[in-house]
This record gives sequence, structure tokens and C-alpha cells, in this order.
Amino acid sequence: MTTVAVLAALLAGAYAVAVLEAWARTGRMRPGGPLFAAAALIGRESFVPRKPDRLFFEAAPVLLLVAAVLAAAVLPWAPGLVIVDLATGALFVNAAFAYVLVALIMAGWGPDGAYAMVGGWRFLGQLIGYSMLIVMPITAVAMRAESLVTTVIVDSQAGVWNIVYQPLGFVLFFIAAMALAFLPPFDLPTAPGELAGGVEAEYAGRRLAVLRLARALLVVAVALATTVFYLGGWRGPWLPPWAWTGLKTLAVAAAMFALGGRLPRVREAHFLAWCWKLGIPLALLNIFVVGLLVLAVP
Amino acid sequence: MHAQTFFIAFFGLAAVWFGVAVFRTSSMVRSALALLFSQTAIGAMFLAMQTEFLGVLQIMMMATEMSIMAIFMVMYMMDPGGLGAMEMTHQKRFSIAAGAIGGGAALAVAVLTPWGPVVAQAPAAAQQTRALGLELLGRSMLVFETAGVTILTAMIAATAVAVRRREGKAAR
Amino acid sequence: MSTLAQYALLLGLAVGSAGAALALYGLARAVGRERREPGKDVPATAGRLSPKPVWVRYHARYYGYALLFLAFDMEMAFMYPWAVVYRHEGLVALLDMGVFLAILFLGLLYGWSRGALRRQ
Amino acid sequence: MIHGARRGAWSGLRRLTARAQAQMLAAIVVPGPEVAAALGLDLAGAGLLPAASPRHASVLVVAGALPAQLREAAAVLYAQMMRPRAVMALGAGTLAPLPGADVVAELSQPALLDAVRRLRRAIAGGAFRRDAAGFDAPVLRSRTEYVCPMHPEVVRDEPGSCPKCGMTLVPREAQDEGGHAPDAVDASTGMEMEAGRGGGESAYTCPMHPEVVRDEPGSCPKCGMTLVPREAQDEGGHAPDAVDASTGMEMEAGRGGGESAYTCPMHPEVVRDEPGSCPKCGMTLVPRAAAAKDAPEAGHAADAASEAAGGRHAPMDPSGAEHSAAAHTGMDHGAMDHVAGHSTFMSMVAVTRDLPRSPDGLPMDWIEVPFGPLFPGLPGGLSLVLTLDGDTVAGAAAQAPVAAAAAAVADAGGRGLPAAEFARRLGAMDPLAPVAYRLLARRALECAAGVEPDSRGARARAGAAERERLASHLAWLAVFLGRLGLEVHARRSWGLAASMRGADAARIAGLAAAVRVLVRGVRRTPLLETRLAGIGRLAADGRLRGPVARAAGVAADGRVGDPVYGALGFEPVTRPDGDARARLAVRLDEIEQSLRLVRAAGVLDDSGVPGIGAASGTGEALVETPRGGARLAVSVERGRVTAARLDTPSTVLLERIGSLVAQCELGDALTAVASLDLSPWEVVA
Amino acid sequence: MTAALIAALVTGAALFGVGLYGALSQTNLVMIMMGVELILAGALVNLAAFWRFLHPGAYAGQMFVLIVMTVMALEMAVGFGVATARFRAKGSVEMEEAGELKG
Repeated sequence: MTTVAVLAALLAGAYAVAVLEAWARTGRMRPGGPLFAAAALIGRESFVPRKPDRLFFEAAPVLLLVAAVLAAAVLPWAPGLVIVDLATGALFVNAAFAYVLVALIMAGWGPDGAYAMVGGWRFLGQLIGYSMLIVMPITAVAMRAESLVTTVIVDSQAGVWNIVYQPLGFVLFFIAAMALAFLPPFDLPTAPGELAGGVEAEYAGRRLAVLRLARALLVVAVALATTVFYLGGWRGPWLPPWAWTGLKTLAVAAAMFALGGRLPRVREAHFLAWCWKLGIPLALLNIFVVGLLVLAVP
Repeated sequence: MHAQTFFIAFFGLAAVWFGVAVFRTSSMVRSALALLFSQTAIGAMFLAMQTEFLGVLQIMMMATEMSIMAIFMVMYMMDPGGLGAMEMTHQKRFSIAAGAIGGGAALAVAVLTPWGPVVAQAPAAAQQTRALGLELLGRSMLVFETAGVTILTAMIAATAVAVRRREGKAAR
Repeated sequence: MSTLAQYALLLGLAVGSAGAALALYGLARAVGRERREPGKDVPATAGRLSPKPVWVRYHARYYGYALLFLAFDMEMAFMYPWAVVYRHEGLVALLDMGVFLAILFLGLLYGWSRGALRRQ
Repeated sequence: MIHGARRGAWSGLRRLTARAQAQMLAAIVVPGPEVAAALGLDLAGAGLLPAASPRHASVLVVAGALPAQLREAAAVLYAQMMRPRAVMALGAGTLAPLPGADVVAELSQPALLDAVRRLRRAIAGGAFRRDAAGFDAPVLRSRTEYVCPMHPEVVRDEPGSCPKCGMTLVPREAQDEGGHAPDAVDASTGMEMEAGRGGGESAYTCPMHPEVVRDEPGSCPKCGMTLVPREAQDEGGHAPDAVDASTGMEMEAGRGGGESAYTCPMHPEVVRDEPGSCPKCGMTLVPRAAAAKDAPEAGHAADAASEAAGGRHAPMDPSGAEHSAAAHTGMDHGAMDHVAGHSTFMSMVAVTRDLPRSPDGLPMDWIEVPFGPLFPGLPGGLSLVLTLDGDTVAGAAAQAPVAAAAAAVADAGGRGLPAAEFARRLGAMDPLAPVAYRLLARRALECAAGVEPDSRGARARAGAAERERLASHLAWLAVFLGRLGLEVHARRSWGLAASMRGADAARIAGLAAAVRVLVRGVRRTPLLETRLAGIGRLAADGRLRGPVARAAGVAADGRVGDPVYGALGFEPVTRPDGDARARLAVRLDEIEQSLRLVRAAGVLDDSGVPGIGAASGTGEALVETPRGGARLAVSVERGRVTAARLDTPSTVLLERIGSLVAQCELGDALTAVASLDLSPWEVVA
Repeated sequence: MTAALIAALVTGAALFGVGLYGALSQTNLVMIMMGVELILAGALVNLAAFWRFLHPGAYAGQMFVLIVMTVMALEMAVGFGVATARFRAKGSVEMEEAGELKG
């Protein structure tokens, strides 16, 4: 029952995210847009390029979908409203997110097209940048909660949300989460103006539909993770807990889209340099500061 | 508990199957990703064995590491797409024999050794992580710090051999 | 829920979402089949047919980062268990991890100074 | 009913999806969105969504008349779109080889809105039909050829193994150049095909850059030397390799025959083409066949090499069950099947030895990837082929296949063109700057005829030219910002650019506030400067013109010294850096400047034809087009233009692309090219 | 329960065998590393199985697994570093050519 409820919430979230993304791209809010888009994609042809790595080409969208769903499965919407309250939930989220990379590499390599291949390998470079900035801030969150269980992490923010407790970690995580979901300005693997769609370039019709669905779910998962780790999860007055989680998640997603439409796409060299020369030292500093805070303020 | 044995065996089979696939495909990216899925299956096996932290860690670490392996294979292998279906092995018969003997010996040990009583109940997953943390800061502290030094050595070694310094240009 | 049941549920979710994707494919199949036409199956390259394979030895310019990353990434394996018991252990833990991270950071600095942190 | 419908009868599900597809129209615009904007079309405003790849597009929008070369490219795009797909032709003439347009309309925004409505109806009611016809065009035909994965210069018409390394050749499709019908290429007819094609391959390569291989004659994109047929190259070019001891196979393979090879009995990898002693052990070399007989096991490498050199190859036999040694220079087994536990390696050293090295010293495979002629984010019609070394550009070949400018000027030969017709043609040649070129023709003709323009008319024309600059810079800004992912600003810029067409001074004054807001917004965009700094740096020299030169600190501007502009209070804008950031800054400044100039001019008028009567003479004029100063020299005889010479800014820019993008990251390289704002239409070869 | 232990150990043995075959048969440095990775993976499985089924109280066992994982990563880092250097110098990472080209 919980599982069904959470899955429904995820799908609703993905729908809302699709509306938001269309808004960011076209400037118009069309509540029915994603429905039309899905119906249109299902009715269109979906061609497999000649002599591709067929297995990769077919598996990539599905793997992306699975990764997004699994990541979201360990994140709570409300007390008890979580599919699997894993003892190592915070780590498991990372593990599931890691397969986004695998899916994109497959999607890039599969069709034997130049734009797609460059896009796929670009994302590997991107991962080398953002990966540390996902795990290190989560470590700091776990330090405060003394646990990797996601529900415990939410409980640990009963007094002060982590966004206040460790703002540096939040900023780093937020940026890295955008990069993880290859949202603009970190959309290097798909880069519409640079690679003509990149890893998505050869996907059409039903496969593109699954890819887009998976991407929307990934954005939901990323935003949900931000909510759970930094925004106090379901905590909030008046409204029921699940509503707070949903609202915060959508707010995070909307913030990501709004930011993305107003920033120029980063250069990969810059992104890597910033992540390693600035991001990692800052993340370590964050851990250190949180370490002192945790000991000083019990 | 039969389910546990079943899943261990199932993922074990998957791991071995993917492991074999590593050397049976001529596409380098497939080869690297086969190794990745072999490692993922091992991670799943760990989960089936109720060593949750290690399992999830394995699943996470290997995804990124093996993907990086894929790019290095694409960089340095002659025909990364496997289009030419070229042969890349030598001393095949010897290798098969060695593999069979080595694996067989390990197998024999595994099957023939009287392992004694087996513990049915694993510690709770959350408790495992805590205990591992305590171990890390307690008895195994030196091991842990040594690992740090080893990682440092590896970083220095890898950088020193692989990165060519460019003269006249400061590292930006 | 026992841990094993949790894992089974996760496995079921994975299989289930893959199944959902396949079901969607099935639905799309019911709409019609693809039609083979000349030029359609060649990867799209901006209005020019470019049918050569692109699977060649690809030069990833970030391999300097990648090598450091392979080693640096392992620190995570130690940090998570450490983080969980951090408050319990107190200052000693901070010191221990501080030394560990300082050692790793040295490696990072070395790589930086050698020019690993740039496009090669 | 649309031409690109899917085959099938109507059903409930299909009706549903057809309706949804009519709602979600993702469009690809040819020749490009900047042309559409210059023609006054705001596609996003009409509800068409941009599609990044033809795979995602359902509508091909043709804006304006397409030259033949671009029609072919458009046909390729159309073929790669997924059904159901439609063509919308706006003011386009012939479309072949594209199938007929599904919706035809005039070139105007209201007509576009109406066309989109009709298209939605057509798709909703015709996305599926029982008798949907297939699409084919000569440009899509391809033949299969076989190429070695390691040696791209090895191209064969039938399967086999590579003569250099013995690897199995991989099939690939080659575009047919029309010379032979595709079905004539049949793998089974091997030999005679080869003979029939006049000595085999149609591959041409550069004597200096062996990695440059083309299917047709031409010149090397790297050094400009004339390409030579590959065979000729092979014979001469391989001599140095043969002296190299490191890899027997490779050099052996290079030379056709197997007769004159000598090898060491102990070191089969040592192969020489003359007698001598082994560099490893000093033993006297023996003729290869003999060596193989003496030591069948050791003779392996040489054997394989000789086989590979033999010319005809059986496909590789993976079972590799039997090894028949020695004198078999024959055809019965492939180069690399060997008994288990013993194998010959194809030398990777040999493969990589001659490859060009990247700056970090790694010899990698380079691929040529087309980014044009219809690449989103680059000017439509610019045919850019980048040689990619990973994600870095190792070289570029840029062409402007449209050649509209050359045609427009060439027409002025012989009996000559009437002056008015000449001016019309010059104005129609570049859809991105019609006013400037009409003005240029007019000035040159007036100069030839010795007519002095009246000052009020000159001011009105200057105003019109500035309006065009506004529209052009705004359209460029839209493309450029869209490329960088700044969707919000790009959208605004599109609308403004489209609404500049035909606007009068009052209307422009009305739009000025919105333009200023946009410009300010772009200037304030965080990280944009960092993003663009250092990309595409071009040093100023005498030949650069227009905003690109002004961004490099040179006040090269045709408006300087023009009394009309002097009266309007014109001062050229310059920036010192010469990179993409400076170009953006200069164009933003010029947008504001043009707003001021338009207001100062007060009237905008570019109508009227040069009234030069039956005058004769020669004249020359310079007009600052949005892309820089264009110069036109004309000879007029009795009112007819008999000769004309045109010099345009984009011609110079096109030449610079190669050096501009070398060793840039792919995204940076494309940004650099896009920052030039070159118009392929005005390129004079 | 012993069956579960045996199943894990058999997997470890099989992985070891496959890895050994790979490490010996491959001609290429990078592919040899894959073989080594598999051998180490086999060791991982065994270590985890021993910890879980024989000594679940001794967390040094888990620590050992962590160390083996570290070794895997470091092997790759150093291996690829060497491969890069070799490829730059020789244009190849084939092992056989390593010997031949020394002189």
C-alpha cells in the first residue's frame, strides 16, 4: 500500500516536473502538456540506428528509469510513507544515482553516432566533478543525524533544518544535484545547441518517452533528496507531512529549472576545475565545520 | 532462509556470467560494463548475505570506477567498438587450464573444508555500520590510516606517470 | 520488514519499473511499426549523411582528474561508517579523520601541482 | 493528410495520439532560425517547439526559398525524422528532393499562425493513412564499402581483411556520388568491380596528411594541397616504413607482393625486403617462405603478413581450427586465425605510430563529424566538418555551399544585367542582410553613374540599414544565447528580432524599452563573461571587418567618415580582447547604438531603385552590413551592369574558422564559430 | 545455512578462476587489469561470506573487505596511470610489444 502511494506520488511529481521543465523551456505553463507529449511520443516511430550496440541502446532508458525509481524508493515522503526505509538509505541513494552515469554512457555509446558518443563521455567527465560534492555533503548530514537512515536524517532536523545548520553543504549539494540530473546549466550530455540532443539525439518515440519519464523521475528523486537531507523533509506546520514533502520537492525542482534557464551552460573544463579546486576543499571544510558544530551543540 | 541461499546463488551466477562476458565480447565498452554488472551482482550478493553497508558501497563504488575503466579502455584499446572482432588473447589453452585449476582448487577448498557451525542471524544493518565505524576508529585505526597513505601513494604514482608536465605553462 | 524483505522489495521495484517501460513499448507497438526508409537509420548529423562508425579510440581529456578520482573516491568507503559514529566518539574521531583527509588532500595538492587538474 | 504519415488504418489509439501530436509540434527550421527571424517569423510565438535533433522533430519548416544544396540537406533531415512527419513551406519555391509541402503559406507571421493551425488539423486528421508512401532521394542512396577499423584509408568494395593489419574489414555505408548505381556494387562480383572502377578505390588522400581521406578529389583541409588518389600515395608513401624494424607485418603489408621478403629464422617479427642480418640476433636473414617452411611455428607472423599482402582475403574464420603453414600466400584462410594458445598480434604500435599526436602526446583516432549545413546553433548553410580528437577539435573544414553571393555577382557578366535587376538580385542573395546589400548595389551604381544621392533619402536609408543591424544582431543574440542555454533571454530576443522586420521608426521606438531590458539582462547574466572569456580569440589584422574586428580593438567600420552617420552622431564601438565575450559586448553595444541612430534618423526607407538611366562608368562602394563592411565594384555600360566584384566580411571569417577552433573543446569551438556571426550566403569563394 | 556459505564460496572460486583465465590470456594491459579485478572480486565475495556466516561479530572482517575494495580502486588508478604513460611512449598497451620494443 505504501509502495503504491509513494509510486503514485512519484509519478505525480514527475508530471509536475515535466510541466515545470516545459515552462522553463518555452515560458508557458501548460498543465496538460506532458500528457499530450507522452501520447504524441507513443504514437511516433522509434528507430534504432543501423548497426548500433542494440543492447545498450535499448537498455539505457530502462536503466535510467530503474535508477531514478530506486533512488526515490528510499526517500521518505512522511513518517512511514517510504517504500524501503533502508539502514543505509543515504548511501543507497548515492548508489542508485551512480547508475545514471552508466545509463548515459550506454545511451551515448549505443547508437554509434558522434553527437551521442561525445555526450555520453562528457557526462563521465561531469560525474568526476560532481560526484564528490554529492557524497561529501551527505556525509556531513549523516554526521549530524548519526545515521544513514533517511527518516532519522529528517528527524535530526527537528530543531534546525540542515539548510541553516550547514548552508555550505546545501549549496554544494544543490549544484551537484543539478549536475547529476544534467539539468541546465549542466546539461552537457544533451546540450541542445552544442550536440543537437547529445545522448538523446538518436532516441525517438516510445524510447524517448521512457527516457523523458526517467529524466523527470530523476529530477524528482534529486529534489526529494535535497528536501530530505536539507529542507527538513516532511516537517512543517498546518499541512499534512506528505504535502510538505511534495511542496518542498516541487519548490526545489522549480528553483533548479528557474536557475537553469538564467545561467549559461558551463564549460566542462571550468566545471571540473571548480569542483576540484573549489568544491572539494569547501566540502571538506563543511565536514570540519559540521564536525565542530555537532560536538559543540549537542 | 532458502530464499537467501537462492538469491546468493542467483546473483553469484549472474556475477560469474557477467565475468565470463568480460572476456567474450570484443566491444570494449561492453567488456567494461560487463565487469561493472558483475561487480553489481556481487554487491547484490552482499545484500543477500545481509552485509548491507558493504553491498551498497560495492554497488556504488563499482559503478563509477568501472565506468572510468570503460573510458580508459576506449582510449587505449585498438578497436573499442569491437567492429573488427579481433582476437586479443594468447596462450589460451594454458590460461584456460590455469583458470580451471585455480578455480577448481578454490572450489575444492570451499566444498570440502568442514566450515563448522554457520551463524544464522546476522547483526542488524544499522548496527553493522556503527560497529564498522567503531572498528575503524578503534582496533583498525592504523589499518585505516595506512589505507590513507596507500591512497596517497597511488595518487602520486598515477599522476606522476600519467600526466605530462607542460613546460612554460603553469598548471591552471 | 526484515532486511531481506526490503531488498526483495527493491529488486521487485527494479524489475517492476523495467516491466513498466516494456509495457509502454508494447502499447506503442500497438500503434504501428517502424518503416524502413533509406537514410533513416543513419545517425543524425545535421543534414549530411555521415555513415562512418564513430567507435574509435576516444580521447577523454579529463583523465588526469579520472586517475585522482579513482583513488580519492575510496575515501567515501571510510567516511560513511565514521560519520555514523562521529558524535559518539567525539574529538578523537575528528582528529582521526582529519589526519586521513589531510593525507588525501596532500595527494590532491600534488596532482594539482603536477597539472592533473586541467584538460590534458 | 500528410505525406509523411505512418501507415495504418485509423483506430482509437491512433486517433488519440494523432490529436496529441497535432498539439505538440516540434519543428526544425531550414535554412535556420536566424533566417526565419530575418524574414519576420517568430516560430516560438506561433507555438512551434524547437527540436534539437531531427529524431525529435515532427515538422520541417522551410523558411524562404532554398538553394539546391540545402534542399538536399533538408531531404536528409526529413528522411531522419520519425513518422508522422510533415513539411511546412513558407514562401518556398521548389522543394525537391523533399516531398511536396503539406502546408504552404506566405512569409509573414499571420500566415504562419494560420499555417500552424492548418498543420494541426492535417496531422490530427492524417497522421495515419493506409497508403502512406515511402520517401527516397538520390542523396540518401548509399553503397556498402568495407573499411579497416584501424586504417581508415583502407577502403574496399568487398569484405575481407585489412592488408595492413589483417583485421576483418567492417562494412560501412558510403554516400554514393552518383557515378555508379548502388546495386552495381555487389560484394560477390569482387574483382571485376574493382577493375571496373578504374584501379579500385575512389579514395583520395593528402600527401602530407595521411589521415585526410576523401571520397572525391579536392584539396586537403589542413594544408590545401591537392589530394592524390590513394593507390599512388600508398606506393610512394610506404617506403620509409619498410625500413623500420619494429613491426614486420605493417610494412610487409604495405607492399603488395610477398616475394622479396627476408626474415630471421629466430625472430619472425623481423622482416626486411633485402637480404641482411637480423638486428636482434645477427643471424643471416632467409627468404621468408623458406623460413616459414623451416620453422612453421615461428614463421607465423611473416605468413600472416604475406597473406594479408596477398590482396584477396577470405573472411576471418573465427574457429581458426587449422594452421597450414608456410608457403601459403594464398587465400584460404584469414590473417588472424591461429591455433589456440598461439597467436599473432596485430601490432598496435604500427597502428598508432603514424597517427598525429595530441598536445598531451597520446596518439588517438580522429573522426570527422559534420556540424552542418543544418546544425542547430550554427548559421544554416554553413557546412562545418570538425575533426574531433575526443571532444577536442583537431581541425576544421568550413564551407559555404550555398554560394548565393557568387551567383548573384556572376550573373552580371556578358550582356549585363539591368541595374535595377542587379540591385534586386544582390539584395535577395543574403536573406540575413537584404537591405544592406540593396543599399550597397545602389551606392555602387550611383557612384558609377556619378549620381549624388539626396541627403534626406540617404538618412532614411541609413535608418533602414540600422534597423536591419538591430534585427540581425538580435537574431544572432537569440541563436547565440540559445546555444548557451539561456532560454529566457533567447526567447525574448527571437520575438524582438522578428518584429523588427518592416518596423517604422515609431514602432522601433516602442520596442526600444524591451530591447534595452533584454540587453541589460544579458549583460547582467552571471557567469556569462566567464563562460565566453578567451573563446575564439582572433587577433585584429587588416582583413577583419565588422563587429569581429571591432571586438579585437580595431575601429574598422564603414560608417566612419560617412557624413550621413556623422550627422547622426555615430561613434564606432570597440573592445580590446578579440574573444567571444568581446564580440557579445560589441554587438550588445551596437544594438543600443542602432536604437539611438534609428531615433536620430527619424525616417526609415530603403525602397526605390537606383535611377542611373543609361549612364556608363565604373563605381565602387562600401557599406557596413551587420557583419562588417562589404565592398562592391561595378562596371556599368549604358545602364547595364557588365561586371561586378564583391567582397564580403563573411568570406574572411570563413577562412579563419580553421585556426579559430584548433585545439578547442567542442562546445567552445562551436561557440567560437557562432560568435563570428558569419553569413554563409554572402561568402564569395 | 551452510548451503548459502557454500554458494558464496563457489561463486568466489568461479570468479577467481575466470579472473585468472583473463589475467593470463589477455594480451593487453587494460584487459589484464580486468582479470585482476575479477580475482579481487572473488576474494571480496569470500571475505564477506566468511564474515557473515562464520564470524559476524568480528568487524575486522568487514574492514578487510573495505581494504580489498581500496586495493581494487588503487590498482586501477595506478594501472591506468601506467597504461597512459606506456601509451604515450609506445602507442600501445599490448604486453607482448612491451618486450619486443625495448631494444
